[in-house]
Amino acid sequence: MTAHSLAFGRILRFGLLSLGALIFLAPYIFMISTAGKAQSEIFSSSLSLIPEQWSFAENFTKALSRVSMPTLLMNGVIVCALIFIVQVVVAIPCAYAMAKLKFRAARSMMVLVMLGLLVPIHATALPLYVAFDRLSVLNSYTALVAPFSISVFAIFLFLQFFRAIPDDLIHAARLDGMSEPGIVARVIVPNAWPAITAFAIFSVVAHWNDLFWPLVVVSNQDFATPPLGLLYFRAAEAGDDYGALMAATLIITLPLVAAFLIAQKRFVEGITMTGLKG
Amino acid sequence: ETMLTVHYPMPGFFKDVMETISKKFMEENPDIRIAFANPSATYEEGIQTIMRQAGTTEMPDITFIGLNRLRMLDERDIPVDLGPFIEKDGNMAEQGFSENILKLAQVSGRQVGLAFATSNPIMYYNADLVRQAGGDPEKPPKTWDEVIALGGKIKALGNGNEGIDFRWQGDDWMFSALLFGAGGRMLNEDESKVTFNGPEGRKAIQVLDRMVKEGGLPVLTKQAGEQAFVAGKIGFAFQTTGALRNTIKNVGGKFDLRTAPIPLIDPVNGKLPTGGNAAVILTRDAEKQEAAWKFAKFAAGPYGASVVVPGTGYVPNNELAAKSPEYLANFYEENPLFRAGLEQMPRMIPWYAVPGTNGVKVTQSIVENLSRVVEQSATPEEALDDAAAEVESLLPRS
Amino acid sequence: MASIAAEMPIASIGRREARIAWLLAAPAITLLFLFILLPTLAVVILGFTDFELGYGGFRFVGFENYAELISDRTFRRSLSNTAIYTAIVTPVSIVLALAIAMLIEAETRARAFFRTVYFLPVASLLVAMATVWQFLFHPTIGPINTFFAQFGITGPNWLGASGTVLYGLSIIGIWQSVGFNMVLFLAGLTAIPRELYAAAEVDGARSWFDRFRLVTWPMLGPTTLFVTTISIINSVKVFETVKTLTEGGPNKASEVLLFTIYQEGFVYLRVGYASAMTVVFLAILVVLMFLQYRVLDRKVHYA
Amino acid sequence: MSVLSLDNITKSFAGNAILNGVSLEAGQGEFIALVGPSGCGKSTLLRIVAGLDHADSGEIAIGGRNVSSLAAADRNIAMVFQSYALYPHLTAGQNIAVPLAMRRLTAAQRLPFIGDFLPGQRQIRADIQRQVREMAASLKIDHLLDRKPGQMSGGQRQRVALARAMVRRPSVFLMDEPLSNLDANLRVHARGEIVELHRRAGVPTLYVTHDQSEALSMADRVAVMIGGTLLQLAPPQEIYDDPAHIEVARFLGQPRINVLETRMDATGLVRFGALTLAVETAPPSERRVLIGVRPEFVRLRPGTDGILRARIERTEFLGSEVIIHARLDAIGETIVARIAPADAATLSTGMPVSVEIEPSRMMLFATTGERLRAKTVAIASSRERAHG
Amino acid sequence: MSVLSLDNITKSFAGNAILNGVSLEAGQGEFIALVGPSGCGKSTLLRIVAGLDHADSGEIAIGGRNVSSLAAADRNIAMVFQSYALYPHLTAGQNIAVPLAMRRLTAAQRLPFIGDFLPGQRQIRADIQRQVREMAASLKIDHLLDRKPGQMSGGQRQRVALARAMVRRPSVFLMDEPLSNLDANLRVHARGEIVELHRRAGVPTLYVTHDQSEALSMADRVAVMIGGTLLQLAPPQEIYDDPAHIEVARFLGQPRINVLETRMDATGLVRFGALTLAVETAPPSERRVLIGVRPEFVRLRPGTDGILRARIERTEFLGSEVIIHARLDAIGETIVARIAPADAATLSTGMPVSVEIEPSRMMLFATTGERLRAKTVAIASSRERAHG
Ligand SMILES: Nc1ncnc2c1ncn2[C@@H]1O[C@H](COP(=O)(O)OP(=O)(O)OP(=O)(O)O)[C@@H](O)[C@H]1O
Ligand SMILES: Nc1ncnc2c1ncn2[C@@H]1O[C@H](COP(=O)(O)OP(=O)(O)OP(=O)(O)O)[C@@H](O)[C@H]1O
Ligand SMILES: [Mg+2]
Ligand SMILES: [Mg+2]
Repeated sequence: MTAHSLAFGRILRFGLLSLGALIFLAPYIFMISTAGKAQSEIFSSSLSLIPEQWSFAENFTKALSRVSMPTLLMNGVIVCALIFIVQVVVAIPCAYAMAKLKFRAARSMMVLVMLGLLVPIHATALPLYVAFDRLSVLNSYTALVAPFSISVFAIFLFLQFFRAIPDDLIHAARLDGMSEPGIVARVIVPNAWPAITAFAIFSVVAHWNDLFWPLVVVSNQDFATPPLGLLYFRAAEAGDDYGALMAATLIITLPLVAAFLIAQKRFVEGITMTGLKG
Repeated sequence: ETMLTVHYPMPGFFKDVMETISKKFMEENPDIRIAFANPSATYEEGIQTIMRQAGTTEMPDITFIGLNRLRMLDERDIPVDLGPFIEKDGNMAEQGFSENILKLAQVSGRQVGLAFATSNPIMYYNADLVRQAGGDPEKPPKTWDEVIALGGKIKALGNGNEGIDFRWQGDDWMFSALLFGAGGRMLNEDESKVTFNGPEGRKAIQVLDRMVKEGGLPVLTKQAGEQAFVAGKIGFAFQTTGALRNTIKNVGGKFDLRTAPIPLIDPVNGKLPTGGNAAVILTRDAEKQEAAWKFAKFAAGPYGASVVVPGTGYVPNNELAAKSPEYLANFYEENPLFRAGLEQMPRMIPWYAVPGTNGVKVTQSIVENLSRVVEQSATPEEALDDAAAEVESLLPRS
Repeated sequence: MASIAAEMPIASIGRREARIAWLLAAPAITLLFLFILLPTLAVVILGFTDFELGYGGFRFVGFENYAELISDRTFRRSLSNTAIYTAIVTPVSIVLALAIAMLIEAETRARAFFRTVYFLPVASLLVAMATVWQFLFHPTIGPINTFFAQFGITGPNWLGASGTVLYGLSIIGIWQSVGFNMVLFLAGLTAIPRELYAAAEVDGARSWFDRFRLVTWPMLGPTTLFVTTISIINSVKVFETVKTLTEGGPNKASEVLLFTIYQEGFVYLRVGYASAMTVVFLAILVVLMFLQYRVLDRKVHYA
Repeated sequence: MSVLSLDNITKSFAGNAILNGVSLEAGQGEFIALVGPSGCGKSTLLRIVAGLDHADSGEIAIGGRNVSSLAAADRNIAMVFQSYALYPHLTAGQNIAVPLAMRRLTAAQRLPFIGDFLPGQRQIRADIQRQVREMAASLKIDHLLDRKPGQMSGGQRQRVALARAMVRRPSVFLMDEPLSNLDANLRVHARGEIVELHRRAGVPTLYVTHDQSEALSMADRVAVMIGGTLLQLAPPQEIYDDPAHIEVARFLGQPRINVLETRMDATGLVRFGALTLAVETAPPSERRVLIGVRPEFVRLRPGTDGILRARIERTEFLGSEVIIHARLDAIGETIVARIAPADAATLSTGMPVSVEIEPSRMMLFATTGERLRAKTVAIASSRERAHG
Repeated sequence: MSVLSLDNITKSFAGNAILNGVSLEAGQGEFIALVGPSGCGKSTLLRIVAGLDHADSGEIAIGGRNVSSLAAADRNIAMVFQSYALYPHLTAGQNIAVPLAMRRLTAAQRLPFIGDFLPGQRQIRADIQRQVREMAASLKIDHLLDRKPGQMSGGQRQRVALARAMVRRPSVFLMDEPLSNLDANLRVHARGEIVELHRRAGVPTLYVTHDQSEALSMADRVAVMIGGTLLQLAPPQEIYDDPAHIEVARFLGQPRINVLETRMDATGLVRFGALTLAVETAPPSERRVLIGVRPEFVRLRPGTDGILRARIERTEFLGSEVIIHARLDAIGETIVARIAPADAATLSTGMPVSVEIEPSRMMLFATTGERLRAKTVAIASSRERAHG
């Protein structure tokens, strides 16, 4: 490996990555470009990324005025936060019990978890809808959050992570006088942050973007989540207002991208499930 | 004070319209308050929502349903029969609701709704391309033969230009336009047998076939077709007048956009299917029903029409609105593009929906067979016969 | 749960541990039953009825729905479409993700940037991005075909023609899932002991490819198994793009399982029949996963 | 009265017996080292005493009170783990404070924010802080109290773990190979510290180690466990000089004890080379026996004039001593001698040597392993051969 | 001609010098042990020799050929890693075969399915199999060839790693603490095996260890590296008995060498207690010097009549010997003695003793650490005090 071939390899690698990045970014480039174009400019025979007349202001104004963005974003934050918190609060003790305590149901739990991973919400939407209607909880945060309160993926992820936590640490905690719930709260959770961060990204991404379930259970606009807001820019029969649609999409995508940028290092670490580095 | 929950589809389209109308309505009726439920993206999703919510507390009081889906709703006994209200009113014609207009939202003689926004298929064309191809934009083609010939020439211009975009996807509306235009019917009188594979149907599907073969009709998805047309790459586009406002916006100054009535295979007896939606009352509460009836009439009435028409491109579903200068007369003077739809109003008949539970499947079956023609994977006759056979099997067994 | 716990005498430490384990797992188990098992059971039961949305009652029809499924052309079409889609998206997205992960891992600069860029599609609202894609894929004015046109190639009618629509959708599917897989692979890569690479070099693994074959690929076995599982599940669950872009068309060329189920259940409103389809769908997934684990698990876990 | 007593503890995992009736008593302030090969059940025994695992049968009493059914948290036992098991998210100070906070503060007082406003807790917290600082000072880690475990060296972590265990007065102290992660120099240093702390605390201590020099140098008594059975429990010198079982002799002593097989006749006389040993309790019949002799009691002399002759196979220089492996001509087995470098200077590989063993240092064992007490009765002057 | 030669190798990571010009020559079949405290750069040096890392400056030659610019795969070096670095997905047999397959089969022949049909490969594969089996037999792991590393014990894995390294004739053999994961008995056993294998292969070997008894007992020469500098490279006995630097003396020997500070006058005379030592090369001026004496040369006698008096602080019984820590009355420092148990019987904690040191065994070092050669000139009979 001479210095020359090394440099060549690096350039090739960097080039490949950049090319791939460009391809992956292409849709976003068009999205941003479209968000800046006047409606009459969007579809034309000549391809141009830079708008002839800058209409960002106009499209973003439309995006913000046509729907109540603050309400949508707020609902998105509330729903995602609730789902995430409940999922974590439910999954961590369960994963802890499965990973570190001896009990006979652990094996069958594992089977249930794997099965749960397979059932899409689309499949069970109808029975859930009927049940929620009977309980008169449609159109509420409860309806939006409840079906996702149990995340088998979370259990799976935490289980892997907890297995790497040394048994001795838990034994030490018991000898120090902690109860099992105390161990979960004081030892497991503080050390599971990488895994929790990793899961947070998966969970928030999925539910921030979920269109299917909110569409089913929410008819009251007060509970609409961001994807529902995008509906206001769609007019199937007559062609969409693409400029405003892209502007709105940008607005609701940006928070997630920012969140990922901030958390991405911990995220990858978390999935690595290397356990404790203390 | 009565509170009405209103549900409507396609918010990208109707949101402003609905808000304007309801604002005005509440001004005039201070004892009624309108609240909007979360709208649905399409007619289909709208119906699903209503079906799911039917009988639950979530059910809105009033909704707007695609005209071809009224039958399905009626068979499930979801809409409130408006007959008694009309009888009580007595003077519907004076309010601009002619018998013809009321009929659009009747199912087997029952008044299940009040047509709110109606449309018919028209011809959009790119005058620049027509001129380049040697046609005269001032004299748009009147027959399918002319359209196909000119389309072929436009395609021959090259440079990615296509001759025709015909919106055959999604549902059977545009097929109906060809079929009705030839004087055909979907089923026989007593709705027991398929008739769209008769001579009229054959002519209709042959026209489609020729559009592909000679007229430069490419295989495009619905959106792709619209986009290509507004980009100036397609000579003729056949679709609902309802898309007019958006098309104008999308085209901007890129080319000279014109509209004209759609050619009819039988120019004398030809009819056209009516698209659009009707206000349907769902609430079982008598007091709310009264309020809802008031709102439905207001929305479908002249004021409503004067909001809907300029904002969308739909044709006025109220005779007062079209004629009275107070409402739309001046508008049509100033906006000639909107006139094509208006001119065709006399030919509008209800968009046909087959009886039984398989209504949606029937439409899907027809669309699929049309796609075989467009993709040229089947001869028009094969496709038509297959469609007929399939639809036949989907009809309710009597 | 409480009753089970109460039956246990507090006598032994082992029992106490089991009891606490039950208590800790109880919320999860309860919710699992409520929101996954019970609804699934309801779906199984509905599969034996002729329930239609909008009509009040229903009756049990035994295996009639299943009998109808066998002769349902649409269903068979959507089965094969789903299989093709999965067969394209799963391997390609895994291979691409692995390649990208390895490139990023080897690259020292701008790692955060690349990670974010490739993950972006995962974090985006697919319904909205689909509209962008459908413009990119536009046969005449779309950027992709315009690009091809520069070289005198007439690009395919991506989403419009029944011959190419599945490939078009697959490209979107790959674009969307690569980031997810990549992140998992990145995690897997960091867990490989550096010393194994050193050993491989000393053993004479000269080329990059030798080291990959000797160390990287086998060591990523467990990760790959997990990624494959998730990828297959997600590919089989493809829905949003089909719904927004093609509606199963043209001529059923893009009918996929979940879309067909949705269509039957929510558009044709035949809930009973759709439920039967769902049961078959779930059964297929379960069998697939079972087979996969039987075949691969042994090869992959070496400890 | 013994402060910790284990009575006939048995345990099996999945049908494999891991502990076969272990009994043991530790007095106030006694330091017992538990040694044995890997997998012999040392950790399992400790875990049972701590209440982290439960015995299949047997009883554990602390201070005369049966604790078998008490949970770990209630036994007031302190344990130091091989991996230290410090809480990685807490500072050293917080780590040390945990056992005190758990016992002294109520659940409510321990709550993150609310707890700070409950009455009485401030006083207790200050008290805990003081104790933590005292403990830290006595272990010389007071300057580390604000560091997290990740920022400390192995030796520092070990002392924090010790401090956490010792900060409260436990009734029993358990340590599971607490020094095995340290390097040689630190380990020697830490031994002294542990012994010192133990002396001050005066709490009975069970100390598991696989390092025999640790066991011998630190403990009051050493317990040797092999295969789940406690073979001997005795003071270090006794266990080294006078092992009750061949496995004990084999386990302790580096290099290992030389074991040579020979034959005992029906009268209880054992001949080995020129030597005759008489077994004290006469056995029923002729049988095979084992002779054990530690390498430091084997002497090698150049030349072939000795009673036992051998040839040097390998020499290992260890700085302060030399280990020599020699093959006995008579029986073809290898005997190991430990010799001072000065004495080894005259010996080299391949050289024939005479082997001398101090008769009083020879130990006799039955083939089953039990020690056979014997006394030397005669040393023949003839050059006899050792029995095969 | 030396077979491996390192010339002035330097290396720094992020500005920290890790290796400061290390030079070393190993002859054909020579076994060199590289010892030093953790972090001193041993592994780094090995990795540089292997070509896994590259030096900042300096040259490496193997068999007279400069290999500095060769990739690891092309240097024909075999290495055993501390963690064994076995491929977990391959069986022992496959692991051992890897280096042979990599060198003997072409890239095409190694392809999974296609490779099986290419000409010539069958013959080579059979040949490789034979070699693997032979190697395995000589290390007694032939019954393990079908097991994966996860199903083997530490000792078995270590032998597989050795086999993988030795199966081909490398030009140099590198081992990075290959025994550190084994328990004491296995380790002693494995030492013998490695030495034996090395002898048979006759390849120059660099062996990194932190275990001094390993280094002293196995190596032809021992290289002591401290802080990136090679302080001494000499045969074991020389390095132990005659260290060139105080750090070398400190690093080797267990317990550690006693180091006492004293003063040297301008004439080069050092007085310690009743002893006067003369430094051979006269120094420029009066200064402080260090006296080193190994514990085995310190003798303790009950009573206070000796020249140096001390009080016993702690005794550690280690079975075959006793370590005694005594505090010197004069300077308050602790001196450690290593004594046979028989001699220790008369000594107990707290007892005042006389300390005797053999003058010829005292070593003199400058405060910078270099050895100062000295000879004894006088032993005063008066009871003088040691200098502070
Ligand atoms: N939970 C368990 N299930 C099954 N077997 C176990 C379990 N825990 C320990 N064992 C077995 O019990 C035996 C004793 O284990 P233990 O940990 O007590 O050994 P140890 O003496 O501490 O060994 P080491 O010195 O290696 O720590 C081992 O053979 C081990 O395999
Ligand atoms: N890649 C690296 N980047 C920065 N510093 C490094 C790197 N590798 C090693 N070092 C540093 O170089 C020094 C020497 O490391 P090396 O691994 O050679 O030590 P060693 O002598 O093998 O120690 P040990 O006995 O603990 O294995 C250490 O201080 C280490 O922190
Ligand atoms: Mg243990
Ligand atoms: Mg190292």
